[in-house]
Amino acid sequence: RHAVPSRCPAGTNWVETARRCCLPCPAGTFLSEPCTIPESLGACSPCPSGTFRTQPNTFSECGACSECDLDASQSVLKNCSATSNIECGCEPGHFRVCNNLHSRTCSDFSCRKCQLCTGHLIQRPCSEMQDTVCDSSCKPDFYRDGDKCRPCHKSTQDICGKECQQVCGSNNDQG
Amino acid sequence: HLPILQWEDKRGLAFTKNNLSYSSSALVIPVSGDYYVYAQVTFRGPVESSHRPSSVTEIITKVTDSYPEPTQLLTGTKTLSENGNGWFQPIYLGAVVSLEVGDKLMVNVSDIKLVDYTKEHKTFFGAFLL
Amino acid sequence: HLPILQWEDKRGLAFTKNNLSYSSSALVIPVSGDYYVYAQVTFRGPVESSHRPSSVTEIITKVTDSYPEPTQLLTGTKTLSENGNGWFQPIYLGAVVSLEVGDKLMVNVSDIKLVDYTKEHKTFFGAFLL
Amino acid sequence: HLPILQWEDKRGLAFTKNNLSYSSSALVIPVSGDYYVYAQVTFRGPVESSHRPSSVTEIITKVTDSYPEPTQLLTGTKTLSENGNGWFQPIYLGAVVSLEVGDKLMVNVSDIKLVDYTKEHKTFFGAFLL
Repeated sequence: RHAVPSRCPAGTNWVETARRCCLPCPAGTFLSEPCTIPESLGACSPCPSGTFRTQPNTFSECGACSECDLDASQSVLKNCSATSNIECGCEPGHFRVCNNLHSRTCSDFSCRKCQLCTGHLIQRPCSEMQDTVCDSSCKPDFYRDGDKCRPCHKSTQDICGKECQQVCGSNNDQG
Repeated sequence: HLPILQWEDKRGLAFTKNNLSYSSSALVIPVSGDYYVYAQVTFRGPVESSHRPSSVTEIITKVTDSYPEPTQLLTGTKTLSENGNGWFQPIYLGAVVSLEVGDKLMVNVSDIKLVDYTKEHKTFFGAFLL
Repeated sequence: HLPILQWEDKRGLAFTKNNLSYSSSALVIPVSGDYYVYAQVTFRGPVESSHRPSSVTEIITKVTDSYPEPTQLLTGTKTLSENGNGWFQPIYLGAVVSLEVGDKLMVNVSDIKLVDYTKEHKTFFGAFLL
Repeated sequence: HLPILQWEDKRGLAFTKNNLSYSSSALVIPVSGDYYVYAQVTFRGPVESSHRPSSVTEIITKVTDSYPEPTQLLTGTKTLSENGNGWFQPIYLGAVVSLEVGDKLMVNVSDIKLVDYTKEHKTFFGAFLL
């Protein structure tokens, strides 16, 4: 059994292929050739495009960048670089629905269309993380019809009930 | 025929070993024998433009130079009942198959627009010789 | 006990070849060791009748001559939520199990009428020695 | 980070022994090489409360002592559409990954309260060296 030595000296990592402890390569690179002298630096090569390493490491390759789900209204907030994975958000007019409610980062999410408060006042506009919150009251020149707000200009004499009269009545007289 | 998935074969977790090679969206079998072949496809939708399909299907197929028609090796097919907006659905397949040198393995899907290609750990494909 | 699936072991790949023999609906283990055992069953719902089961279950079981009770090795069980009539649902299972020569492996299902036997790439069963 | 599943490694087959050791909820890799890693988690919904999560997720992750961030190797994530109360849903994952001696493998889940621990043939985790 190839046991891993319990402790490489601080700041060095065990490299199985060379069976010795080597200094880690900086973030954004990977260990392309192990060190030849124990506790020294091997050959470090930059992460090829489309890959990254956020931390110093003795890995033999870099991790693959994720991609943003452009077909599902995601947008690129920050491109993948040699030292950091891509960051995705939602296109304007969309907000995030986290797929894992228990994960603090909400890195796994889908984008859903913000609701439009047609005729209603907006209590809180749509943001990256939350849907629009519509106010229950109607906008000026809109009258309440059940839970909906309807525009005055579309109201005609015969369908303009009490509520409509109160809001649009004065406008209709002037019209 | 159903659309064929393309695969990343170099970066990240992807790798081709013991000279199993990958070319024009197919794994190419280097030596005849029994292989355990597997693939997972994560489907997700609805994509704004497309309607919600009634089902999703993943098929691992084999193409042999000496035989014109592709052979369906493994099929995973599932009806969808998610009604609301965002849905996602993984399908995993794996089995032992006897393959000849030069055989090509591919993954076909019912609708390529519904495949979640964004993360290598959600959709993957591989094989190993027993 | 749940009904046991019968398997076609001659044609195609409905069943793995590598010196595992098959008799009276069971895979018979030829030599003791750790095996990766796997099976997929595709269940599908009858189109006409509205009767839709609330769930489907697949169990890979082991029977040992020296022990009267079958042992449940792997279980896949899923509730159904498809409301329409035609539905289909694959369940895949696979894991490493320690087996003795002569042990028999079988696949039990919750309702044999719901198993899609039509295509061997949709419902399959096999094992290989590590 | 998502909660990590603990595993019963003494009794039964919840976990395979083939010289893989298990400590503090992780499989420890004894020798470098390519492994087929697999896990199934059966999620099931509480009957009483109507709270039903919109989805369930299972992730097999790798932790390397010398690197501060875990690597997600395999992910199975599915939305739920069962409307009744009692629901259950298995997610199976398996693939070949290159691992180094000392690497640790773990299974993370979206909500540990929804994992069906009752039977080891419903929720299991293992790996074998190719």
